[in-house]
Amino acid sequence: MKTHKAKRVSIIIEQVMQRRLAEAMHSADVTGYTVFPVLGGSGRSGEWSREGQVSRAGGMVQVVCVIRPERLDKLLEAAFELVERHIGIVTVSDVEVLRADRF
Amino acid sequence: MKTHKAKRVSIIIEQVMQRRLAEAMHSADVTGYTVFPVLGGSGRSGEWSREGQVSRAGGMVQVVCVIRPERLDKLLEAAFELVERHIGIVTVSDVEVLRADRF
Amino acid sequence: MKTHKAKRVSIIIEQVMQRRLAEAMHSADVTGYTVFPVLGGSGRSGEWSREGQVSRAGGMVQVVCVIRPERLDKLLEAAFELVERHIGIVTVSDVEVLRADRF
Amino acid sequence: MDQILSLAVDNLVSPIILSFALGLAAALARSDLSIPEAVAKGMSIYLLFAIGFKGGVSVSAHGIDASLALSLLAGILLSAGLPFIAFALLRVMTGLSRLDAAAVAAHYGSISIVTFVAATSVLDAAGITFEGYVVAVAAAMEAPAILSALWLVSKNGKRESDADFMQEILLNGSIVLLIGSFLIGWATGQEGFDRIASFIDAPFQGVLCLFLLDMGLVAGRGLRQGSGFLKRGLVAFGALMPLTGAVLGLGTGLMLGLSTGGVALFMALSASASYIAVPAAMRVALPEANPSIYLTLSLGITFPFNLTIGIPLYVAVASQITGG
Amino acid sequence: MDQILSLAVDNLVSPIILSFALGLAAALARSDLSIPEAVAKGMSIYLLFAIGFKGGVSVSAHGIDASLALSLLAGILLSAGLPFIAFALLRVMTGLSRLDAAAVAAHYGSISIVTFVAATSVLDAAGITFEGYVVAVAAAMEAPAILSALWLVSKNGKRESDADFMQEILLNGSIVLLIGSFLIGWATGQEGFDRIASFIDAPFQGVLCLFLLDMGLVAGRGLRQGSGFLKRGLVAFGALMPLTGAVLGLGTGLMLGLSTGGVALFMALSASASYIAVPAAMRVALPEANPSIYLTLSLGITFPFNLTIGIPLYVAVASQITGG
Amino acid sequence: MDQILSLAVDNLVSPIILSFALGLAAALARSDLSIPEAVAKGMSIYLLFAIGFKGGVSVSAHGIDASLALSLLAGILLSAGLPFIAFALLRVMTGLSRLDAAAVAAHYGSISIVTFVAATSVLDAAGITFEGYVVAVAAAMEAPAILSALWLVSKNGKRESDADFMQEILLNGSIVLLIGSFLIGWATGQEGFDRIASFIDAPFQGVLCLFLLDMGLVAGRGLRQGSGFLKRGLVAFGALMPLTGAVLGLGTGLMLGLSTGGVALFMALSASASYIAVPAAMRVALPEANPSIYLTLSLGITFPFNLTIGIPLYVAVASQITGG
Ligand SMILES: Nc1ncnc2c1ncn2[C@@H]1O[C@H](COP(=O)(O)O)[C@@H](O)[C@H]1O
Ligand SMILES: Nc1ncnc2c1ncn2[C@@H]1O[C@H](COP(=O)(O)O)[C@@H](O)[C@H]1O
Ligand SMILES: Nc1ncnc2c1ncn2[C@@H]1O[C@H](COP(=O)(O)O)[C@@H](O)[C@H]1O
Ligand code: NA
Ligand code: NA
Ligand code: NA
Repeated sequence: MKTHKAKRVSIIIEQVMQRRLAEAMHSADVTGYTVFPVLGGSGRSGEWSREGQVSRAGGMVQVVCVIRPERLDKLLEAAFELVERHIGIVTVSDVEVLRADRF
Repeated sequence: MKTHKAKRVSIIIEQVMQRRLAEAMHSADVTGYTVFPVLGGSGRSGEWSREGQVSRAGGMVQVVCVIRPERLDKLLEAAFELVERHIGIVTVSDVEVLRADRF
Repeated sequence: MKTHKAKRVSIIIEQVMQRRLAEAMHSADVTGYTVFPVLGGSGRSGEWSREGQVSRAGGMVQVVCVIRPERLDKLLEAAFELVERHIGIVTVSDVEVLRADRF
Repeated sequence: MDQILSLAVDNLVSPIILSFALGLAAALARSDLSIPEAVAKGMSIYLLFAIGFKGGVSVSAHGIDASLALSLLAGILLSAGLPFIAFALLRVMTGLSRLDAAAVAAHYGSISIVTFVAATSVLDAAGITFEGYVVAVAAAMEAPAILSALWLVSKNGKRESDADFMQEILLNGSIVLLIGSFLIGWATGQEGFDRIASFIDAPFQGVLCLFLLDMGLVAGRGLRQGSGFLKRGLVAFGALMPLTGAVLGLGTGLMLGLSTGGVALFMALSASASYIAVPAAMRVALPEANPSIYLTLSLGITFPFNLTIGIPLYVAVASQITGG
Repeated sequence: MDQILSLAVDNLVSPIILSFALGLAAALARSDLSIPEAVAKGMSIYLLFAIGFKGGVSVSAHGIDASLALSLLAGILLSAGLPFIAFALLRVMTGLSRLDAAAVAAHYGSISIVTFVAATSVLDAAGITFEGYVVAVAAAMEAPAILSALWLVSKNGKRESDADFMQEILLNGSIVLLIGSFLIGWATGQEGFDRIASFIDAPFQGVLCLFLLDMGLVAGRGLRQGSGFLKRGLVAFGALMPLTGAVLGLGTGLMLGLSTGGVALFMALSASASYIAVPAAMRVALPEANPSIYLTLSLGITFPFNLTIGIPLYVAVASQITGG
Repeated sequence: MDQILSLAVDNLVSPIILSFALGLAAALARSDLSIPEAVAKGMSIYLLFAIGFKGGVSVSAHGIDASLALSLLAGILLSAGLPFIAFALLRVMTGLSRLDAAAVAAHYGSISIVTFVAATSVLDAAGITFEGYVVAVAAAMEAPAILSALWLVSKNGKRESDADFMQEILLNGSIVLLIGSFLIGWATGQEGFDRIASFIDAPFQGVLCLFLLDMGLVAGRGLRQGSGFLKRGLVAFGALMPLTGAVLGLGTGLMLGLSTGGVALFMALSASASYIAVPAAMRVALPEANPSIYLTLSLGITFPFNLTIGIPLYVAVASQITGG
């Protein structure tokens, strides 16, 4: 089947920042994304898990955004501003999508 | 370590359609997949979130399927039929897998 | 924006093995990873789903680890030992990350 | 009239309604208050189990008369028939497409079990009894409306109507739980009830409060996001259609010779609109219909309307007419 | 005999059993009825806490005699010993491999706490008392069977048996909660009980109903998926093994000089098969064993068998023999 | 002194405290016992709703006097002022940076609603009444401390302090639920209470037990992971600061002319440290502050301190001084 090149951006960020990230993405004209739950993890700031965490306020989520390659930079800049001061991991990968008109 | 090329197909689809997608995949001889929960998202049909959604019946899931490259097309065709009329995002990416005999 | 090459390793493994996998990763000096919940799936051992499963003890999780390319092999070896005897799917893909110093 | 007013006021300052109002206000003010999905689903399972069980126990106590079968039949006919009226009204009052109108119509033929539960709780508080088997009628009214709506748009090419889909809507979790617990209550009777009364009876009102708090939160969020769809015609429909349904429910209840409480519940069932089973079925069978329209209308307009104004009105009218 | 029959019939039309049957039927009919995982886990925590607490309160009221220590020891020996019998039976009656047979055997040495809870609820309904500390015996019986099963296949190369694994099975959540709430009940006694009785006592039966509804759903789904594994020999084992266990439990209970209720509970514990702690341990330690076999057998055959036929039988036999 | 001791001992062997201890011990021993997040959140919603509702009912019964407004004002001032004292103590007693010290200080100005609930339950058990509106004071004390802490570090460049953030901390779920249910209780009064008493009153103590079990588990895990941060100075602060807060709460309560129970609750509120609302706000506004420090301190040291030693002490002192 015919597929089209796109970029998949994954941003793992604290749940308390999710609304702000959504707003930043909207300002960058990115209106398509999906939010996934995160159970736990480990990083420079140690280990945590959703059930075991001291404050349940402290969980993270993963926001995944599939986007046309030419719009990537604008999204990364919007995300970077938030991720800079806050905990967060941003990865970008190449994907193919079925219907290009959607992105 | 020795790895083998494969394709990773991700299908984000409404939860009510999950059983039908599984059936379509079985008819396409795809029997290996994993289903991930989705918390929320945004798209052309607006924003939604699992806790905030008007009907909890309306959530989405992500079905991820790792498959040999030569079987990709058959899977995409099976998925496309469902995704065509229904909300859904299909992405394909290249991955390496450890044990090729499994796929 | 400037990005850096990295590898994304995804390991789908039984929940009961998660602690052991974390320990194996720590021994391989991999301290950054994120754990995602899994709702269900299908494979050679049949279909299962979190709500429908006979024993709730039997669920799976996905551990995702973003890592510098040169450290990939050490991680795969550590993971393989566990995945070998146990149910599990390991995939590796190329990603770009924003801040290389984090990985 | 006085009675209606006093019932309405009593109803409005009850913990149940105020909890709904609290949720609504919190969501409209964008508070982050939320009830976990699993807990909300757990409460709805509790409410379905308890209401079904109590209906069954009541049937085991009073026995069944011929009207059980007739009531079930009448419920099925109401559920199947109301979508046609709703569809006609929508085509006249609003600019909805045939597809969207059919999808909305399905919701109004089907029922909202929380509206039903709230109505029984108003009846209980007023000391008005009702036929226990009305809970089985509620279950019977869930699905037929879906088929009517699909028939309304069946010219539109191929539609989902295979055996699989039928099984899905008929063996829907809430139907199974309602009928199942009704049968369990019937089989175990008063003795069974006594064993679990302190679980299914004593905390019932309180659980209903928290459940309605969640309904308020969800309705408020829906209104915030979907208010763009609420043209004047639609809002008017959202209040007119329950009243229309209630009149038909009244006629049916009277024809069946039900008690005051039974008539009031028939009114409430006919007046109520589904927001769980039917939306899910619509996403499968009519995915092109816009969910924001039917959800916002059902949950944001008709549910609050029934909860605050409708139910006390139906109870008052039923009392007046049956002289109960 | 009459007593057995009447107990069995009473048992079968209780809300508890019928709730289980409802869940089973719903799952077999492919209804989408389901109870959220978090709610099911919450209910199991409630049941463990309540049953442990009540056991402790009962010990604080009646004091302990020498038989507490003896009972604990006997329970551990039963749990460790039953897997050998189960393993031998499986090798004779079925074509299971050593590995699968050992994994199944572990389940039958260990216990099902819901079976235990259901048995106490039958005893309560029949007005038969029991030693409060049997709940501690239940906790003590959870883990030893796992070690026996691992020993049975220990020739099979290297096995998980490190300190980590031991700690994992001994500090398993349900053991800790059962023992912990038992100690809390013991420490706070009747006064503590009075403070929380309307939480842990009054709604207990009702929560048990909903929990068994979920068990029925899960067992039904397991049967649907795993019925391919249920060869005739395995099904026969699933009914024969609990009876064998019950006979050993009976002998042990009598030797310990327990009350009628205590003996019946020893029978139920020995007869029951684990479906939470042991499966998890098997996935870690014997991952090559097929989970569909042990789960389907334990949850799909033995649990319903004990719930419907086993428990009333054990209570009747214990009453008969102890003359209680 | 005797009274203090006996209260303290009574308090320590209550099911509530022992449940917390069980959770703490289980987590420290690395048991896998855990309560699902959704269930824990459901219980906290239940507790907030019940405590708010009961406060409102009490106000509807006793009416309000001038001191309601004064108490609210005093609460706000306490919450805003305590962070300055905490900040000064931290800078003297510990080596924390300004940023970390400010973040910790915010927690100690704000309140822990579970500490408040535990204190009311000790008062109830001792038969000591209190002003119902103190629950509204608790809600009012949640947020001001956050602003003080932000002010303390406001020189540090640009800080989140936009309208959005203000709305977020003021319409925080627990504040909205507490105030909302307080108003519902007030509006529906004794009649409303009677309708849902068997839900919000009867099982309250039991739910509190399970909730504290979860708090123990979470505190234990926090201590295990965060104990590295607990230098001697910090631990001392974790016990000294609640006592300091309690003294100020005592003075305020006396000045307001509150009853014995009211004074004790003002002490408990001032002594308690937030572990839900403030940490979330700190992650947004002061992300560079180390969460392990404030969470471990608040949940691992101060919460257990208040639960075991603090509350009985505050109640005893309040009784002594007010002659209650
Ligand atoms: N290398 C990594 N791969 C995947 N996830 C990571 C990685 N590093 C950090 N994370 C995630 O980001 C969270 C915060 O990381 P950190 O700021 O390093 O403590 C962790 O708890 C993980 O969930
Ligand atoms: N560009 C995108 N990237 C990731 N997820 C998307 C994207 N567009 C849509 N989605 C997901 O698909 C759902 C439906 O999209 P839509 O049909 O555009 O409303 C959204 O709620 C998102 O969860
Ligand atoms: N090809 C695949 N793609 C994605 N997930 C898979 C695949 N095969 C297996 N899985 C996942 O791994 C689990 C165990 O697989 P198996 O050992 O083949 O039964 C399944 O239940 C799925 O969740
Ligand atoms: Na209707
Ligand atoms: Na056993
Ligand atoms: Na404070």
